[in-house]
Amino acid sequence: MDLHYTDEQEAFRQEVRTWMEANVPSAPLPSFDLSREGFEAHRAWERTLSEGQWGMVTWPKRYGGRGLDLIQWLIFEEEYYRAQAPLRVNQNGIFLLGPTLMEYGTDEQKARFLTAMACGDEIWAQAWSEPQAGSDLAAVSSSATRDGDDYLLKGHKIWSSRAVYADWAFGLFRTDPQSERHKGLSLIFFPLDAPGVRVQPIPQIDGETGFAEIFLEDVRVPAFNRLGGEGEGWSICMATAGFERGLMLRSPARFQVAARKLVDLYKAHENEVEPCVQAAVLQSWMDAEAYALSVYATASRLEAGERIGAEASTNKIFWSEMDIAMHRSALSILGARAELLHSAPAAGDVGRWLDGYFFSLAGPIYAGSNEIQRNIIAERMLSLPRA
Amino acid sequence: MDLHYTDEQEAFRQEVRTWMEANVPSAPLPSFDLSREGFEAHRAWERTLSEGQWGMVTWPKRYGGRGLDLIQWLIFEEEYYRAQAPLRVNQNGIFLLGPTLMEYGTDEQKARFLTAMACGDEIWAQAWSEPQAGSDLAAVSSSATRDGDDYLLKGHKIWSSRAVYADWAFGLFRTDPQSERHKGLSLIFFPLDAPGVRVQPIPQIDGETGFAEIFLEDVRVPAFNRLGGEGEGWSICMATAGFERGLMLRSPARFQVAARKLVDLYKAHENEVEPCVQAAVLQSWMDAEAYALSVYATASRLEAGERIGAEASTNKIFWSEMDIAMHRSALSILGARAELLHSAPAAGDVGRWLDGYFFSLAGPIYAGSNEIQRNIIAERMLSLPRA
Amino acid sequence: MDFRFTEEQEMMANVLRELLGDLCQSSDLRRLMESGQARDERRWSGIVDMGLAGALVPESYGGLGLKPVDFVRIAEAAGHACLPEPLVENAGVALPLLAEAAPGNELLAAALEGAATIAVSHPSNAFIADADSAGALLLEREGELHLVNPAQARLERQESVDPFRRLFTVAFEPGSSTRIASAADAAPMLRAAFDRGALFAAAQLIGIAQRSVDLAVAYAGERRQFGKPIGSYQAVKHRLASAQVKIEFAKPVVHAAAASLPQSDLYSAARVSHAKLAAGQAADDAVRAAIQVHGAMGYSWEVDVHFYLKRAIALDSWWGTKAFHRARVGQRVFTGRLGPEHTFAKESQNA
Amino acid sequence: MDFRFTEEQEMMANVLRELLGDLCQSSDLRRLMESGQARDERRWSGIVDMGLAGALVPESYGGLGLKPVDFVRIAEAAGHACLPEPLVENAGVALPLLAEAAPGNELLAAALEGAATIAVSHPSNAFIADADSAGALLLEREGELHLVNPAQARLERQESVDPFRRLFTVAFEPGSSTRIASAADAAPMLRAAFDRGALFAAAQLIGIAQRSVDLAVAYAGERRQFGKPIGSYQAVKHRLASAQVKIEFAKPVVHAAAASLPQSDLYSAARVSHAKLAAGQAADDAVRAAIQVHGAMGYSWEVDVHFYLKRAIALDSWWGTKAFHRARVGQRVFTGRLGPEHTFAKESQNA
Repeated sequence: MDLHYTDEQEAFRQEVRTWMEANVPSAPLPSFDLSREGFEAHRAWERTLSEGQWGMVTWPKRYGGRGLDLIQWLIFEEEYYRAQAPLRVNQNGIFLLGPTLMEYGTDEQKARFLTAMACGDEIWAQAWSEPQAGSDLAAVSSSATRDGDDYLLKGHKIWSSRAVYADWAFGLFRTDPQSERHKGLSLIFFPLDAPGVRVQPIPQIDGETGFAEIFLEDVRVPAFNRLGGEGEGWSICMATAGFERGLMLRSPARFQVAARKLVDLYKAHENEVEPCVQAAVLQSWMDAEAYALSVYATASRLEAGERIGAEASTNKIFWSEMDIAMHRSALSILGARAELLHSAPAAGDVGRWLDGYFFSLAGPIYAGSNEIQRNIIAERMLSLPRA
Repeated sequence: MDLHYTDEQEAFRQEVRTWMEANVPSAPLPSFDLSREGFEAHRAWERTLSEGQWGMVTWPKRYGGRGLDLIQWLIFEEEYYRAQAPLRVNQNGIFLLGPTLMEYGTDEQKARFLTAMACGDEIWAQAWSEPQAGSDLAAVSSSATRDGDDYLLKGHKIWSSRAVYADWAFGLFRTDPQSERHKGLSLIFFPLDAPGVRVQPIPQIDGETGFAEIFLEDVRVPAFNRLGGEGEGWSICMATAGFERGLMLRSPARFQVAARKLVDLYKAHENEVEPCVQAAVLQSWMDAEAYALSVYATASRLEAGERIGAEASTNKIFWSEMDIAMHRSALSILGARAELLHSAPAAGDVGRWLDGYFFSLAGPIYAGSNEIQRNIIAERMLSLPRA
Repeated sequence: MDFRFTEEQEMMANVLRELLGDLCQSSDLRRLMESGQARDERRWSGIVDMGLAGALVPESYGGLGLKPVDFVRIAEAAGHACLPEPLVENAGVALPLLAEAAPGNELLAAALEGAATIAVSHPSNAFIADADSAGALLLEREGELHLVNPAQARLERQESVDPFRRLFTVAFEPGSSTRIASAADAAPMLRAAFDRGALFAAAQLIGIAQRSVDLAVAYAGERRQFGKPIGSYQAVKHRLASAQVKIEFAKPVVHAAAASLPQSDLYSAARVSHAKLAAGQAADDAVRAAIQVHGAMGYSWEVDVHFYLKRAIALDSWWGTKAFHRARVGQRVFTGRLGPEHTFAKESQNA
Repeated sequence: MDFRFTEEQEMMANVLRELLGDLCQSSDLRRLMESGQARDERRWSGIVDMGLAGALVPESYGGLGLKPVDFVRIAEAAGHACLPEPLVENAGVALPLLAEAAPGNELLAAALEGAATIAVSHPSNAFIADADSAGALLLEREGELHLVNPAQARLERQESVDPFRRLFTVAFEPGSSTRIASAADAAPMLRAAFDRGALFAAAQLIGIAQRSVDLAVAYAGERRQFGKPIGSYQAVKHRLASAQVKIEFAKPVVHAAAASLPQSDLYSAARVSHAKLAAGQAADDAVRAAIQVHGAMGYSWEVDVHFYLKRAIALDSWWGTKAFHRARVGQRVFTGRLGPEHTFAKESQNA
């Protein structure tokens, strides 16, 4: 066990820091979920990143990456969050689909999709859920019917993040109409501007529209857009879910920066709040550190050739519950001002804690509800009997 | 809504207080679960109570009671705990079986059992559980085979409180050998010194032996000992469980006195403990008050002719979790001394908090586990679908 | 000793519940929100027609002369319906305060008729609610109580996350023409107003909590996953059962606080604080459980749960933060007498 | 940067686990308890034969010269087995302290051979453990460090709820013949000893937590109610899964604390405190979950869960109460530098 960065790693950190300091926009970009303008501003940032070769540092150079390891990725993320750089509008592409494509795609598919993904030319939405298939993803009923070299896609997807403005989406479709549950599914990509696609934004709790419904009516896509073999969609999708919940969806730096901000907020109001709040603030800091240490341990094992296991589920539970606790602490510090929108004249330093709280409440729901994750831990990690 | 005691109720309180001050033993009695001596000392206390007509104030006078209402019972309990009077060794009899007998027994049964129960001549154990029937009580397999005017009892009961030294026990037996689950069961009494009964104490977590196993081998009892009709055991038992969890098993005064002691402990160590402990102590006091208020509300409804419903389950969850929290707060105040037995020379004011903590941990388990209670609340109170 | 509501008390709350069941449905809320208006006149006049504006004003001044314990279930019903109109603040806090400070003021008569509402500011609240639509403002300044025409005050809107809460900061010129009570006279009135405010906020939080559980139960019975309604899974059942337990043990505290409010001593004040804390905790648990049970739907604008989430956040620090109320409970616990014989005691009995 | 244990580290812990799997079973624990003896000689010599008594003593003084990170999994294994013998206190805290303060003392050699154990008192602990069976006592008095023959000290037994913990208060006459380090010399040694004590207590708590979950999982797979193993019910599954999550996120903290211990600055000390808090919380959750899952059996003497419950209670305030450790984390948080780039930082780098 060696918990020191190598000189090379320290140099890499400096390199990232220098670049970020020079390139991160000084003012926050407008939300990518509220307007085309905000979306395109984030796309421009993705292009800037890509020009600096920072689009996805773990990817091979031929796809716009740097071929770096996971420890370097963590260092990159730390500097990224430290610099308060913009949220990644292409998160679905680079963190979810990208790694899966790398593992299951043909060379032609990789060439076609990865580079455009890395450089921000094509921004991806995910299209997992359907109205009757949420936590129970195997209940998807959208179909892909083979027609020569093409598929015709038909169905109704929901809770598709980024779908309002994105270019492409990937989702599960039933390629075998006789099949049930997780059999007969395939993972297929489709352009969101293809004929037959209709995207309907879903206003969420805070009035923003990060999610959308997608209605597909005989949308024609080439069979080339299928990732992996026909009927292999479920197992590929499970691998993707592993990445999502596992390592890349929520990098520890995000929470460590939030914990630092929480400590600052606490210090500013220390004399107004109940003594108990201090313990909660310290717990948030400890939890963010514990999550970081755990991810470093996982990354070390993965670098040594092991595969990610139930960490995917334990991580999901831990960060989602930590995120809620952190925001609740912040709201309790804000007291009577907690209910104010940050645009209110008297809002003072309420910042984005309330928005963040709402978003944190979705954490135990998306990317596989925490109930499902606890089932997975109980059954796969602890080997308790299935129901 | 009138939250004032009447003059009559105030006078009654004074009467109880005066009697308790004159009669409660000045030194605590030895545990009734650890020795015959302690058990008999508690029996003597029951007789003293009974001589003062305080055995069970809600019972009719002809059975040794005073025919008082539930509000008066609550007042009695408040004064009883205020006086730190001994635990009731006959709790199984007076609080569980007694009310059930009153409702389902024949006049002859009432005459035979209630008076002896009220005066402490016959102390009762319960014999609900079996090794394969804990939370799943309908799985009992002990049998009662009719033989003329008698039953022959056979089987194995477990977790019978008081059974080591008690005189009588009541339990569920399968009177119809073909029956399954909750059908074909009858509630039958048997003397613990009858031929064929073997009682085996179960050492518990704190080394005490409040529970026992009971092995029954062709134990002959008259059919007179069956409460209610043959096969009606389950519904009668459910009524008993309602009383147990509902109102009488844990009277609020017990927790209000514990909360007061916790506040005293906190005050004595205020300067040594973390500030957060204060909030926990206040929460314990509030919870004990909330429980008392809730029981007064229930008692008022019952006096007005309503029947106890799901309060039985909500009460069980609330007091059992409050009891754990209260003891955890006490242990956190005691700090490094929390692990000491009260006999240790350096124990100081550790008192019985650790014993109480262990006992509190059994709270979510006995009298129907809290998991079962939550199922009941969800299904019967909220009408959520059964599994 | 009888810890039950009277038939009249239950009936009045039932009538209001029925009215709101008709006129305060999800679509009504959404229509009002989109209109940007402060209140739905049809709904509000229904409420006024019940005489509720003057519920707590003495009969001698033209009110119904009810007590807090008569109004507490009405406030619960307002919470349950997520009522946008200022029934609770106006009738529960402001009007009895005005009646006490200036019983002969003509505004009181107008307010009793529903022709105007009164908005009230209090040192414990950072903002004043519904000031823009009020006929008059009851404002505290250096302990004195002033009655101010909104046109003579400068109101600045402070947007709350709750789309139906209209919060403002207010600036005005206090003077002898606005003053209706000296600091000495106003102090006990403001104390009583605060306890009414906190109590009825607690009652609303009970309503919010129960509605959240109700919504979640309804959804959990319909929504199917893995071939079964999600309400048949223990994880869902137990979370909602736990939320209901919290509600069941907050309710009697709120009701006891209402009954003992006229006692106006430390013991009754601590009971109000206990009620606010317990109801706030119950509401917080319930709304979060409801969001989780609704899954992604709970995070959507389409489902009503977020209205309750936001109202619960808003009321959490309204009429006293948790820190304030916990401190008041602490004062009662550390200076008062404890134990089962003091559950319903007055402070003076124990002095 | 490589956050993994080496093969040697894993191997040594595995050897100990296997030894304890043979010699520290439930029946062994119960036999020892009934005998009233301090230790099982066969088990203890097996541990000594592994060279573990001198694990943390420098090779130049006859020890194995291991680092805390090499010993941390050994302490976990001791917790997992509920080991009665003082492996962790003796090898993890006392011997390295003695070697530092008095490397030439003949007792050190005897202790390395397993012929004697050393018991250690520290201002942070109210009691001294295993003093009656120790060959010598390392005692702090007014900052100085003394080495005392147990025969020359007055020991008073303080019975712990943990049947395998032998606690004492100790009185002795300090003098030049007993003193082995001045207050100035002893201070850094005692600081380091405290952090080792707290770290290895945390490691034991991890072992206790995991064993509690293991016992509950095994029982839940066998015990049937309502026709199904209770482990198939979500209520049981989710409670155990939650306990396991706590363990998974306490472990890396304990391991990082072990790796950074030699740094001996505020940052590494705060990591030790974090480790103790997180492992204590994990153990508390796990033992309570295990008791609940075992139902009434969990409350019986027959099932082993109560051993773990009691050990967890005992270690909770051993080598620092939660209040102490939380305060130390607070010191680091409120005076140190925060943020993702400081996860593995030294205090000096940030000065």
